[in-house]
Amino acid sequence: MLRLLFLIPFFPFAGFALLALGGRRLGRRGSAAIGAGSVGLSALASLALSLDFLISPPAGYSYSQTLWTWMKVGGFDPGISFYLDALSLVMILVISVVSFLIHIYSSGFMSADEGRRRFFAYMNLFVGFMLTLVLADNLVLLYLGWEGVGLCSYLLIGFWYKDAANGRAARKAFIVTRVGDAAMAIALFLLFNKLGTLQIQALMRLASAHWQAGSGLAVAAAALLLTGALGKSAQLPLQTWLPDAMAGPTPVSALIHAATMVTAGVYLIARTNALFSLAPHVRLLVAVIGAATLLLAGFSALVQRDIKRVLAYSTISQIGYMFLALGVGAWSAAIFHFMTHAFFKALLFLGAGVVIKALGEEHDMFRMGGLRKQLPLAFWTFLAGAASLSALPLITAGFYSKDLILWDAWSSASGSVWLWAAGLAGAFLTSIYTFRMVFLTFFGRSRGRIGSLPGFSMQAPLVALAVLSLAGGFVEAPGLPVLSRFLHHSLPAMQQAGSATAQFAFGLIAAAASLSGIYLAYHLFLRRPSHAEALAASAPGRLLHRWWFAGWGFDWIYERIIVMPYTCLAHAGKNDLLDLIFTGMARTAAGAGRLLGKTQTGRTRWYAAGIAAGVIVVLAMMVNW
Amino acid sequence: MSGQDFISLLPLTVLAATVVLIMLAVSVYRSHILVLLITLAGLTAAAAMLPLAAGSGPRRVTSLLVVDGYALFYTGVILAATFVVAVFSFVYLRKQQGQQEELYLLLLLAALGAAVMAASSHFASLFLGLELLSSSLFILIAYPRGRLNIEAGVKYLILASVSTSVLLFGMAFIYDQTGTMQFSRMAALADANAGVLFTTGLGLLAVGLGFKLALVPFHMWTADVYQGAPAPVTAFVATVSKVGVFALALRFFSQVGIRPQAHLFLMFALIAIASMLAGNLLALTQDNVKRILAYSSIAHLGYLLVAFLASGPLAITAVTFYLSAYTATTLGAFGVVGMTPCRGREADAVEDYRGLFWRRPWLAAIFAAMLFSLAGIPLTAGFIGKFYLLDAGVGSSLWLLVFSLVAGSGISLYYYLRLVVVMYMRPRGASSGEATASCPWAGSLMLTALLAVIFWLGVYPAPLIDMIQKTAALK
Amino acid sequence: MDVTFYISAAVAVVATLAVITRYNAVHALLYLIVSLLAVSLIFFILGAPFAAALEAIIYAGAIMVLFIFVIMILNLGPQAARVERIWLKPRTWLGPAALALILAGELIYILISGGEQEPKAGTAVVGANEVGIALFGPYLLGVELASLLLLAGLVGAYHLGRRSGSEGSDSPGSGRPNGEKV
Amino acid sequence: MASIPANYGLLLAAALFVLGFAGVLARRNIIFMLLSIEIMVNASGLAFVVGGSRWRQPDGQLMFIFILAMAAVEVSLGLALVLQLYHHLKSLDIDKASRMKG
Amino acid sequence: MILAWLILWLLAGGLLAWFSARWGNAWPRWISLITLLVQLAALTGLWIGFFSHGNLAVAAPGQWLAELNLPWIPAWGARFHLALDGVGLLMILLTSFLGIVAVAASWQGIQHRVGFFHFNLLWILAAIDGVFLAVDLFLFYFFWELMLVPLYFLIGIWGHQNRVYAALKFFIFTQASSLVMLVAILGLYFAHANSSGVYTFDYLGLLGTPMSSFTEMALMLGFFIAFAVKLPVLPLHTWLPDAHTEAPTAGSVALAGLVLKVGAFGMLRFLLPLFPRAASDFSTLAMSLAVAGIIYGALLAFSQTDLKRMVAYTSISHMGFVLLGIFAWNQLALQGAIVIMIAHGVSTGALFVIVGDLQDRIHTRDLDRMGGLWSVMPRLSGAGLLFALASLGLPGLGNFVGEFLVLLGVYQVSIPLAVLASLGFIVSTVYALWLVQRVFLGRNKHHRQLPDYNLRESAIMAVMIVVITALGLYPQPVLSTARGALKKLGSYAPGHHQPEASGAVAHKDPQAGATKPGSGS
Repeated sequence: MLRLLFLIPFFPFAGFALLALGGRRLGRRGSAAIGAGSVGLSALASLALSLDFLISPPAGYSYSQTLWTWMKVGGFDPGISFYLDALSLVMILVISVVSFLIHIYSSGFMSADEGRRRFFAYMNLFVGFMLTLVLADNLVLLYLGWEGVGLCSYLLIGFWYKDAANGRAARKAFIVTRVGDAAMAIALFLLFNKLGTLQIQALMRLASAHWQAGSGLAVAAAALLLTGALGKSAQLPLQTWLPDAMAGPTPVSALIHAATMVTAGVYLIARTNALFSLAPHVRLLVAVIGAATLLLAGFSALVQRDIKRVLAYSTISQIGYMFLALGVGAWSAAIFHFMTHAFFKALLFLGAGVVIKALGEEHDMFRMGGLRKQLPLAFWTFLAGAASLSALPLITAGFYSKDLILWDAWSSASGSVWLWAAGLAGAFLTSIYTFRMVFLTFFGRSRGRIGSLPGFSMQAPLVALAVLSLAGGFVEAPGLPVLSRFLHHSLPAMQQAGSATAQFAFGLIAAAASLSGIYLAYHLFLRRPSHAEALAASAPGRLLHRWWFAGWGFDWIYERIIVMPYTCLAHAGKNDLLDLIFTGMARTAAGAGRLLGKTQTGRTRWYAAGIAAGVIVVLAMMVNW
Repeated sequence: MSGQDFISLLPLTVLAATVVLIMLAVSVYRSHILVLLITLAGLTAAAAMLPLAAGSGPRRVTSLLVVDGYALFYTGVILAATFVVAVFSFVYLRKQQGQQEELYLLLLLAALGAAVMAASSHFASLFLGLELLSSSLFILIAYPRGRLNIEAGVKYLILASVSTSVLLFGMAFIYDQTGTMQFSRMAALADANAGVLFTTGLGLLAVGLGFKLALVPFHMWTADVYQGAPAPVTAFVATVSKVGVFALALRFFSQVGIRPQAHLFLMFALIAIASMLAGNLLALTQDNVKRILAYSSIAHLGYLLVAFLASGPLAITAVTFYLSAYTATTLGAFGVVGMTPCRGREADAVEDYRGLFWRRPWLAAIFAAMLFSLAGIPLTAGFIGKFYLLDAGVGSSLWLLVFSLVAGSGISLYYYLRLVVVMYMRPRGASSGEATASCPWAGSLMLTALLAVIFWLGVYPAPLIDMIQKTAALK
Repeated sequence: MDVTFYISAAVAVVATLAVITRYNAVHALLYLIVSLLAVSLIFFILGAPFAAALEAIIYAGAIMVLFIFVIMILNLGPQAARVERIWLKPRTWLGPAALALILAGELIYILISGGEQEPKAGTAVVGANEVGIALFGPYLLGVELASLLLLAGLVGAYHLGRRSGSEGSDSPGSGRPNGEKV
Repeated sequence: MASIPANYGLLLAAALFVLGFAGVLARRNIIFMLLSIEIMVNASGLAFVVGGSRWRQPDGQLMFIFILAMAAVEVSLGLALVLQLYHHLKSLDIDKASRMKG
Repeated sequence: MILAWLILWLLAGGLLAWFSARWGNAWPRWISLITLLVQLAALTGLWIGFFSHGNLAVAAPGQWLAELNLPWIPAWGARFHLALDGVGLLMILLTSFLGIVAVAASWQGIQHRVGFFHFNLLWILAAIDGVFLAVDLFLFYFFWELMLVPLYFLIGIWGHQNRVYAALKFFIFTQASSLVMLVAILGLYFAHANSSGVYTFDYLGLLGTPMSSFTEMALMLGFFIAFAVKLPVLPLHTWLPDAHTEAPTAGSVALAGLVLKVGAFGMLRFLLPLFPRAASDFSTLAMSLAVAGIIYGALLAFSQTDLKRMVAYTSISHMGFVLLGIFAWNQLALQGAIVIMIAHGVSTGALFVIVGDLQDRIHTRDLDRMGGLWSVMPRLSGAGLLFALASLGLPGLGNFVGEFLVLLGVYQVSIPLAVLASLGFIVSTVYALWLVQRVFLGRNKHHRQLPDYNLRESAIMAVMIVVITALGLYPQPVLSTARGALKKLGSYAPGHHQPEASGAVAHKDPQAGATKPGSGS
């Protein structure tokens, strides 16, 4: 059964190929059927494979499969080969199931778009690359998937290509992530040259065997990999692309920019945890970046008007949590949060999609309101997602995963009170901005009629995801860590320093933060909106509002120190200044020719004078030299 | 003079006899084609005598001439070139009024002069050969007696006479110093007795020969004369006269030896560099095809000097090969110039060649091949020739000269290719469709033959190289 | 006899100087004949009587007559001398004189630095007899070539001297009507 | 017989040669140019005769004879060309014969 | 003898194509196509044959896959000596393949002097094949020069507006530089003769000629300049944008796909083995130039407004990687360079074909007059997108494999250069996405109705897509074919101690990694 592993990425790729080559013959239904069907098959295969894996685990809880040798040069021989273990199993399950749901949703959402065939082709391609990424047995293949998802992200952000702004957002996403990718490539060169392989498992073994903790090479390799992860996961300082990425169709945001691709960095760090363990400083850096990102993004989310941008900043913030977890060594907690986040963020985006579509492409929350009556299903599912995101205690999956991260941030050997405090503040912020969004969108005064209502294909995924967002957390309830135990086949357990009582106490604090945040949101945006306005109108409020709204000014700085110099340089050199050397030479030669031509006067006496001069020179040479 | 001597002299004698025959024929019955046939027959006969002469081995015939493989090889080249020029002249002159028969007579005399130079081993024969050549050329250049012809003729006459006096003065100095006019005896004395008069004499001699070879700074007449002379005569000036003079210079200076005489060497080196650069630069901005070819010939002679200065057996074969290739190529190029139709005048402006490829593809293709050969592009003789020159230059480590050659060749590409480009451009307007009269078959045949030679030498030069090495090696 | 040499030499130089500076062609020609005769005398002094004779007869006699013919044909009278005066302004001499002086300096330097050479010239007479024997001995081929050279001159002069059809115009075969760049 | 250092003979030849050269450079009238050329040629002949005299050989004089032949040819051709040129230019100004240049 | 036939077949095909034009314009096209198809088939057969006989492993000097050695100019010791090794085989295969593409791409675009056009095209290919096969330096030079003339005609006659300037510039650059190489060849010839008394141009004979280090460096530079112009290396590249831009599609394909490769091939075949010490002394500078070229080409590509010129500048960037790989001189980098050469041939060739097709349709190459073409020509745009992606080094497509291998190899030699070259990943993304944006995306302002790809054009693109994808996912046949030849090349390296992949060092010596701090970032 495990031998069918390759089918999991194969189906989406095949779907892509069919869609790309199929041409117009496929029709509206055909495209959707192929698009969703191929991912469905893939999800089915994942489920079947998971069952098989759980029922009869392969030796060493891992299975690898080599399709063919990719390139073999001397000792460098990465294969097109897949590796399945607990970690990748969880990943493919989440990815394929969530993707499938989103594809179903898309078949409704995109049914009227003339480019739907292209849309499904890109989506399938994306899923294929994403599955390749998580299944890759070596870093080169992982890199293939890594770049592939980046590409698809680009294609899908710019899906509505007729608007130049979308193209700009798409390019920004690809280029910024490529900065990280370049660093990651360098990491690969380093690892191969020092350890002689890029096969991940062997690499981790060799690294642990050959390198001491804190050795320069380990630090360099880990730092470079981290840079790659930062780019793809939109963490500080490479986070700027994600808010713009919302230019793509909403299902794309749900799938790529919330549930799957952006967490690839988390996966990468978890996958190469041995390396990060060898570089404690880098690991600390991971935690710090995570903490900083979650705060910064939280503040930015607080002031956005566009519903999708709120979600985008929220995503950055939530991935910050995952990084925080990774940084403190809570590998499984990070994966757990990845999973719950995939559920509730996908749900939120899809819900937002319904809202936006219903209001005729309206993104501004301040022009929404009172939708809970008009879109009841969307409201309730959205509320479930929002609750999960705000980590509403006990009944949401988000609570369990976030609580675990906060606890680990405190209790881990490498954790600290600061990291915990940052996480807690983030949680508080999260519930404020989440419910600000809910209140602005679904409560208050209704502003006009809505357009289309979602069909069944859009509603079913919402419900399914809502269920997962709420119930998905029970795989890892405190005291019953099913997921962690399973993941510990792949990921090392964290060294805990703390008692169960303390954990309960910390849980209470987190719950309090979440609830107080919700209340504050209720107070400011529903009960007394004038307070919020007054706050925003005050001088520091205005300043902060603008600063946060612009994402802390990163774009502004990058624009000035990188983009503008580059374009200026390019335009200054447009005509290839080096060519001046050669045109100069040509001009000189022509000029010399013309000058010499002046000596050709046509006058015989002058020519004779030339001979005389020649004779004089010759004689002079003969005599004196 | 023994019987053997007569056999050795047969090629020259036959040539001279043809002159007399033509004179007689003309006095009896004037016919253009008859004279042409006699000329061609005479040249062929003279060429046929070459193996015979070669059979009697290298021979000194009186003190004036030495008939060896070297001389005979060059004589062969001269005869062949004259043959081609004679046919071109016929094609060129056939439509014109007046008496054209003297031209062939003078051509033969000039060829004889060149051949004498190639065989000369004495100042007297050098001088007489040179004068025979130049005097015939004065007339040939001015032959059609148009204004520009006459202008060119006068210029050439005055300047050539001046240079001849310089040459004579140099020879006199050498004679004064050494007491002999024979190259071989002079060479023997040169080392022991290289007084200042002797070296000065060599310098003046070099000036005189340099003028004939159109080397900088004695080059200024070249373009005007090339432009003013009728195309077949230009071809003759560019090939036969250069071949003869260069053959002589090579023989003389390799007997006397240049390399030991540092200042002589330096002088030639400077002349070579100046010629390569000035020739090519001058041609760059030209718009007259004949002038372009004239300036390029200055550069080519400069290239030749590189091998000339390299000296040694390799250099001699290199020079000989290059001269042969250059002769064939230049003849072809001027042949095309002479045959390109252009409203009752010679097609010597670059513009006249616009779109030639679409009007007269064969003619244009031949011209392009000739230009490529001049530029030294593979498949053509010029490539092998240039390679040979570089071979000699590098072999003697004359780096500065070699790099001047390279630089010069680089510059030269521009004007050669410009001509090619013009031929392949679309004709400007429909009016250029004039004179699509077919090329006379004799001319076409000759051009095709030259093309074949160019390609043959460019692809499989081994036989010619072999022959040069066997026969034309100077002892 | 030495003195004769110096006097003749002086005469030759002065007469030649006059040749190149005169405005009237006939005057110049006469000065040239004087110069040639002086040189002829020097030949004689140097022991080359045959050459001296040829110089006087052929050069001064025959060749110069050709010039006179042409001058007569072209009818270069006082009118021409006036034109000549305009053409040959003192300023015109600057360049040529400079070049000539440098050249002369170099030649003099070379000849003087060559030192006194042995043997001296003019110590023996090489008469017509010896010259004749050499001429038709080792130099036989030279004579033949010289005859061909004269033939070339003959044919050429005949061809060029003919006054025929090609009146004035630019006959075919000589470039554009005006040689300027196109 | 006189015994003159060969150098002196050559000096005279050189002087005549240079004068001839100066004439060629300075005169615009073609007739004068031809005259000047004759001076140069004659000077060369003188140099040969000096050489022959110095080495007591006939060769110098022989060369002189050849030079004489050449001078005859040159003058006849030169004058023929002068006539033709005059025919075209109606002038003897050599500077006018400069249509071809560049 | 088969080697001579490879060349003669094309020469004959070219002549036939020329003369057949009098029967109609279709004749030359079909004749050229069939000529090339037959050649490609024969070569593929040959290739498979080598694989099945395991011949490709030959690695000793003097061992070739096939050889032909005839006397030519005995006076100089020049012989008509052709020989085939794995790299040469790959290059000839590429030549045939791109030849077919060029013919197919010009099927409708060329309506003027069709016969002469195909004659030139086939002769270019023949000369290029000759370069890939010649192992006599004189013969090599002969073919090297021979390729210029037909290419010159191709650009000069069928090119675009500024074709004359471009053709002249191209010709003068390459010819002048190759004259320098000629001097170097002769220098080597005499250096060899001085030490051994044997006058020969034979490659094997000249290997290992003892020389002073100055001589070696000077001669090496002579070769380098010629190859650098063709490749092109940074300051000598300025002919390329003009030539590529002005050439007709087939010319651009031949230039980018083949002529540039000739320079790289020359370095591999001649420069490194003949002057190993000088080359390794020079390598840092050469690699720095390469990195500069990578960045510079990408930077300028970004700023161009002429689409074709833009693609041309990307070539400079790509060929920088090749130069980098060559001078890194280890198996990884060399293999990478080979793969880039092929992948660049296909991907840039395809881009030029696309640009040509675009120009045929909208009669401009100005980016400002394009945009939004996806809406009217999805097939063309899709292909354009794919090859733009190949150009930016997307994994899964051929270029990535090459660039990755090169950088992997370069990292062993110089970490800073590898890091700088990795910037190429970023800058190439910038221009490639810009290209896609300007041409295919955005609002379609100018062109409402345009025909999309027809069957012929689609077929060309399909084949090229298959090749570039195959190269990206399964480059192994290429790597295996080149391996023997490159191993041999590796053995010429001074102080040759090439480990299979030097990562292995760390296996044996755990300290090796730890003691040297990796300064990657």
